[in-house]
Amino acid sequence: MSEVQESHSGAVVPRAAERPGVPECELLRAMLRIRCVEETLADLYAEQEMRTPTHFSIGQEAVAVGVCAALRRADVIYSGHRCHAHYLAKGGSLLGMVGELYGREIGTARGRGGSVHLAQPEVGVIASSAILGQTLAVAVGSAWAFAMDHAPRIAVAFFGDGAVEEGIFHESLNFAALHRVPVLFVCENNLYSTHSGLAVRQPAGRSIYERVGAYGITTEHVDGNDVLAVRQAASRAADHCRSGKGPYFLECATYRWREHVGPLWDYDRGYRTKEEVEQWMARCPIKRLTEHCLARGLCTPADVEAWRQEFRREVDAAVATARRSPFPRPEAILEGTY
Amino acid sequence: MSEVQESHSGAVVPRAAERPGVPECELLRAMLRIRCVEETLADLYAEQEMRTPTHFSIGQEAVAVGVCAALRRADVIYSGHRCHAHYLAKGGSLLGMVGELYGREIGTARGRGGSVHLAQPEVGVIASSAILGQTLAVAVGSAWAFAMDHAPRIAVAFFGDGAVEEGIFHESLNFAALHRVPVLFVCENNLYSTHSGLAVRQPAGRSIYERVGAYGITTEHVDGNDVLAVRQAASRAADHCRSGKGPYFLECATYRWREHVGPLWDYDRGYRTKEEVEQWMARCPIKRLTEHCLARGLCTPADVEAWRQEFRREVDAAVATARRSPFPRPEAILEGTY
Amino acid sequence: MQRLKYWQAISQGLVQCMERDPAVIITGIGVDDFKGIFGTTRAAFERFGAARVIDIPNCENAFAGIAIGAAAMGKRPVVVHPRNDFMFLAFDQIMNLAAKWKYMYQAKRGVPVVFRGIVGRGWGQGATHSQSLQSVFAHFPGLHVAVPASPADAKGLLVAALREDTPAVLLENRALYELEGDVPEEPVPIPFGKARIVREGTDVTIVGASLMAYEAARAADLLAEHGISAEVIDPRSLRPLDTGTILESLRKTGRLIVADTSWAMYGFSAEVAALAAEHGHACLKAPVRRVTPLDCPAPVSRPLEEAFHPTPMTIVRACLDVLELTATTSRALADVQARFPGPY
Amino acid sequence: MQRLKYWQAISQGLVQCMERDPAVIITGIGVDDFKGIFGTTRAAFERFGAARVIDIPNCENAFAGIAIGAAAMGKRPVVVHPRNDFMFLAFDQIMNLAAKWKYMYQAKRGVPVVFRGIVGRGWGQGATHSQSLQSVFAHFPGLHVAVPASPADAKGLLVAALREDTPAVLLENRALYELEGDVPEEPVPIPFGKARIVREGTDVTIVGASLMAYEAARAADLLAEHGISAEVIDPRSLRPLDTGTILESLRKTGRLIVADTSWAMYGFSAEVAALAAEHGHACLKAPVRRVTPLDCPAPVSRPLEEAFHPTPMTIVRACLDVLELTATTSRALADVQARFPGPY
Ligand SMILES: Cc1ncc(C[n+]2csc(CCOP(=O)(O)OP(=O)(O)O)c2C)c(N)n1
Ligand SMILES: Cc1ncc(C[n+]2csc(CCOP(=O)(O)OP(=O)(O)O)c2C)c(N)n1
Ligand SMILES: [Mg+2]
Ligand SMILES: [Mg+2]
Repeated sequence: MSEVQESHSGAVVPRAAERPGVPECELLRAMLRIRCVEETLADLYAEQEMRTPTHFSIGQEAVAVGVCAALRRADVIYSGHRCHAHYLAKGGSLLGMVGELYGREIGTARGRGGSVHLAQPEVGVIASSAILGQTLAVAVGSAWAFAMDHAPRIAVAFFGDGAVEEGIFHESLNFAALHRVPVLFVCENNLYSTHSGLAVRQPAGRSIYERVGAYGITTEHVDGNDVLAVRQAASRAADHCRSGKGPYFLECATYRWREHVGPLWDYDRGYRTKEEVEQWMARCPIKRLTEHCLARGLCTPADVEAWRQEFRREVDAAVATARRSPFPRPEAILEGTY
Repeated sequence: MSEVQESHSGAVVPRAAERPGVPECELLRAMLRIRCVEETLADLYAEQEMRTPTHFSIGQEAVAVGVCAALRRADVIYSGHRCHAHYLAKGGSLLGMVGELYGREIGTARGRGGSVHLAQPEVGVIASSAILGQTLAVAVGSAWAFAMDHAPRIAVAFFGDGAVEEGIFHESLNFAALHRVPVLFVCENNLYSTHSGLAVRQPAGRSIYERVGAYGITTEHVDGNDVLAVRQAASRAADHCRSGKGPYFLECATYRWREHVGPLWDYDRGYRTKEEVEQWMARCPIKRLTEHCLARGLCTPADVEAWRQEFRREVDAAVATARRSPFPRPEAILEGTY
Repeated sequence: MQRLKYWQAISQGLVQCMERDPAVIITGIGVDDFKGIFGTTRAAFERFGAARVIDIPNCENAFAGIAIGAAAMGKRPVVVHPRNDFMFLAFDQIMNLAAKWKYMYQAKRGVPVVFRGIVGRGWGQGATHSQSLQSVFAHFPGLHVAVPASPADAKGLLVAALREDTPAVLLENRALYELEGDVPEEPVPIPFGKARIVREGTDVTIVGASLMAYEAARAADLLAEHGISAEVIDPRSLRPLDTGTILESLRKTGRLIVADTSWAMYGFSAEVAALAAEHGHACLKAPVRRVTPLDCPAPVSRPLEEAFHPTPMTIVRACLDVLELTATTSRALADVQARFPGPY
Repeated sequence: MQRLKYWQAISQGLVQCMERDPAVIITGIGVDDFKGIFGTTRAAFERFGAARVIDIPNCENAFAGIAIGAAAMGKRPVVVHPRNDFMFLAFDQIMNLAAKWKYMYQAKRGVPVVFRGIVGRGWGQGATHSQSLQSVFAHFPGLHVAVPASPADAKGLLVAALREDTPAVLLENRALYELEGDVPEEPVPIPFGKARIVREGTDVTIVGASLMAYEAARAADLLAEHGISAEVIDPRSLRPLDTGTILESLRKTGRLIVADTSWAMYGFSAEVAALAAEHGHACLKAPVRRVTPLDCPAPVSRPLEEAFHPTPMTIVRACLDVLELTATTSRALADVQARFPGPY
């Protein structure tokens, strides 16, 4: 779809998520917006009003934005516990998300789901879930349905390097490859599962995408902090899936800046070094694209600053609205069970 | 161990299963014995006195015998629903097995477990189970325990091409490769899972062992109807595992002659052709080794016939003993729950 | 009304639902083979072919998720497990996602996957192939869970499940498969949460789930020969549970026996007994009795297997007990398994 | 006697068991990290290092099997699940293999794996991170299932589990972790199947499992202020269940409230109520009442979460109800979660 998408709050959602082939600035705006949203929420988190365990994507925005920029509105995405960026990049309502974190009726799941269960089917965010690997299979199932109906739609599963170890990963790959369903697997390899590095979780000397290739699935490895590369790869992938060639697997190298769950920094907790975090921060996907755009004169520093302020206003407004809006009524607690 | 192993029934168990490097005739005797046991039981099955769903290994004996010939008594094996051959090849008591199928107290699980739950820890048959893939992980766990204790023992998991699709297969491979545990995975690829061919279950153009290789596990593909080749490969594998080089994966091409569960032939039921069955019967592992031994003068046709009769007497005796022996007492039904 | 066997009723229900709703697909290990899940999927496969009756790899967990994902896009998958025991592997998707989907996302629509699981009663299926898992499924809000005990219910509950938006678990007992009964020709839904009064009576209420509804009716016949009038109630669905019908009967008879194929502890029989303790306390004239499998894994050996499963005679004895009667029954009943065709 | 917090008692129990039995190993996702499973595995890791406190990949199902296989070779693995909800993925291995192992193989020895699962009560953990699965585990013969509610029990039951040959599931409630209590210095096992009388009383029996044992004691305090004498029983283990202690109390008080953190339907509260209906019928003076979470998935939003979980006040109201009293309580109790340290 090509129109500008109104979110619940009435704010303008960057068009990057909606139009393949948008200019770089749109990608930059989309990443900036997600960063701004998450940093704001992370700051507010200490107030203990968002009572829902929250996994920030700060540092990993390029994957969500790059992939979703290659999708159509009718395509669907699934995510896991770290779902904010995916939800926003696909066009999920900001107020719906903020409201959800604040546990309000205005939340996208009316406050019942919390941070890890973001969904907004109207824009193709079908489900996120906090059980590792769970939605991998669900994405395959949706893609299978598209294939049965010969619909020109694809399903995307976002997941981490940790989910790869779950049995359901293998079962899902096997089924997707067997039935050649139009599913795009997007693995955000941020090197850690909670506080465990890859070395204590997966055999040495074998990359994830290589193992997946052995199923006969087309795979690609991409710098997950280079949004242009991600978008390009995702476009290839989407074309591949849409043209009936079966599943596609995209491994994106990226890095989580903050603690696994919660808003804090944790480089002093022993499982990774400050140097490592700083190295990856130097490779910030936003910084990188900003420099790219500035160097090419696609925008000015003032533009970027203005966008930042725009998004800051947007998120502040969403937070204010969420805080003002009512909690669910306890009497309605059973609603939606059946 | 080098002594001859007495079974419950007092019959001499072929030594093939116990000594690496035994002469071909011992391998032949071991296969003949298993064939003879299963064919006898299959004939008797129609009497409806063995009230336990039974999966015969007829046609697949070379894998069990070849692998177990490469093991030591202290090594342990795990199997699935099609476990008779593995159990016998590792030295499991014949009477214990026959008694189990007849549901008698003398059975190896005192009649509680049935055909799919054969076990005899004294000889290293730790467990068989009818849930696909279940014992794969258990074998990895036993091997892991050996590694922790620096014990020169290995664990073997026997399973079919169907179990490979289960998530636990992937999880088990990942763990085994990661911790380099001394486990030998033996996949008996008989082309079918129940009545479904590989083509409707796994991606085309990818063999199982190739996919496993992608985990960094040493793999080998072998003609599973050539017991000498199997034994050789298994010896290599056992050496590999025992010397701390980590897991080994052996895929054995073989074929099930009878129906999936039960004693009958089923080439007329539409899922495979009579020609296919006959082609594989022509590649009978016993016929093959018999010809090999006869051609080399390692034994005479009279020897083979005498062995057949010896085993026939042995199994007849076991059946007779089992039938004479008491059923479990209903009052003892709770025994062993805790 | 036509007469159909239990498996034929399921088969017919599937075909009719597929005719009326192109979104219905049948999936599972071996659904398309010559055995066709004990005959239940054979007609559908012959009629609709491989595009809608689909064999799958051995991947219980992922496939439950795949069915959920297809349902989220408008399909109505029936997922068949030839043994309900294999569903342990799919519990995460069934309990942690399907059951919670509508609530957790406050979705407009649930994910209408119908999970059929068969309880492998018969022929020493043993510990991992003959459990009855209804009590476990029914513990979780968000699911519909039914245990059809008659051909009509097997069809009617399936039809209902395939029209509603709630994920449903239907557990069928293999020992019922050859049972014959009247079945409506049309696909008439039988609503979840409505018990069936199998037989009216005044002296004692027997609530029997799954196969035990059938066995309870046989027990009631026997009791009738001794002048005892037992009311037999088949809950049909465990979630929702028709507590009204059970309590009404209890008010009439004042005595309660609960018979189930799943274990007593933390099981269906506990729930119904609890119902009596909570809401039937005033009218209970005698202690409640539970009739269930013994508290051990299912053994294989025939005499143990016979001792393990409850029978009409166990139900009869429990009834006599709460009626404080000692009548020795005149005849023994043939075991339900006597009908079971060997070798497998 | 030392005073320890619940998590400290577990930590100490683990270290002491590891000291005495070299076969004990601690395994699970993140057991060796700086958080050390809310502190419970940290001391063990510092003491015994990576050889015996072992981080694992994300593979719940296989790892349960791996632990079983190690146990079959003489190890005593403790498998920790930071949320018991992740254990759905391991149900097949736990229920279909570990629980049945000794019976199905008539093995000399069971497979002594100890599965620790933590119930994530607190801070909107939501539908898939705060369920209490005790009733499901306890349905299956062959397991030991306990829900320690005090620091002493958390240690003692763990010690018992690590000495017996039965696979055990220990479910710990996160909301109890900061609770302090007297704990024996030595690793003294507390046998499975022996309830704890938390407080003696004469008017009403409250059986409370897990966190609800603690909440029931708080409720009893409040009731005492109104001259009502409640006896509080903590079953400690659900399998085996100490029916004797419960029934004895019931004979004394004639009134029963069952409070649990798992759902009512087909749950622990059903089992205890059933017990009353079966064996306590003669002495029951009032209907039994169950106090449990509401029959929906756990919601996140605070007011809903507060409405979802039972509290001391819900227990108090249930007691007043069966005592046919309407006393309005003078003070409200602070929610157990008030102690919970945010942000997570
Ligand atoms: C089945 C299951 N096991 C364990 C967990 C606990 N857990 C939550 S997130 C996480 C780490 C996941 O790592 P990865 O998939 O790489 O995602 P990342 O957090 O790095 O984005 C773990 C172990 C879980 N939620 N579900
Ligand atoms: C988890 C699980 N799913 C399904 C089944 C049903 N089942 C029993 S054996 C079998 C086929 C297994 O095929 P394979 O592993 O190749 O072994 P084979 O029978 O060919 O020896 C199936 C699907 C099962 N026992 N367990
Ligand atoms: Mg990661
Ligand atoms: Mg096979």
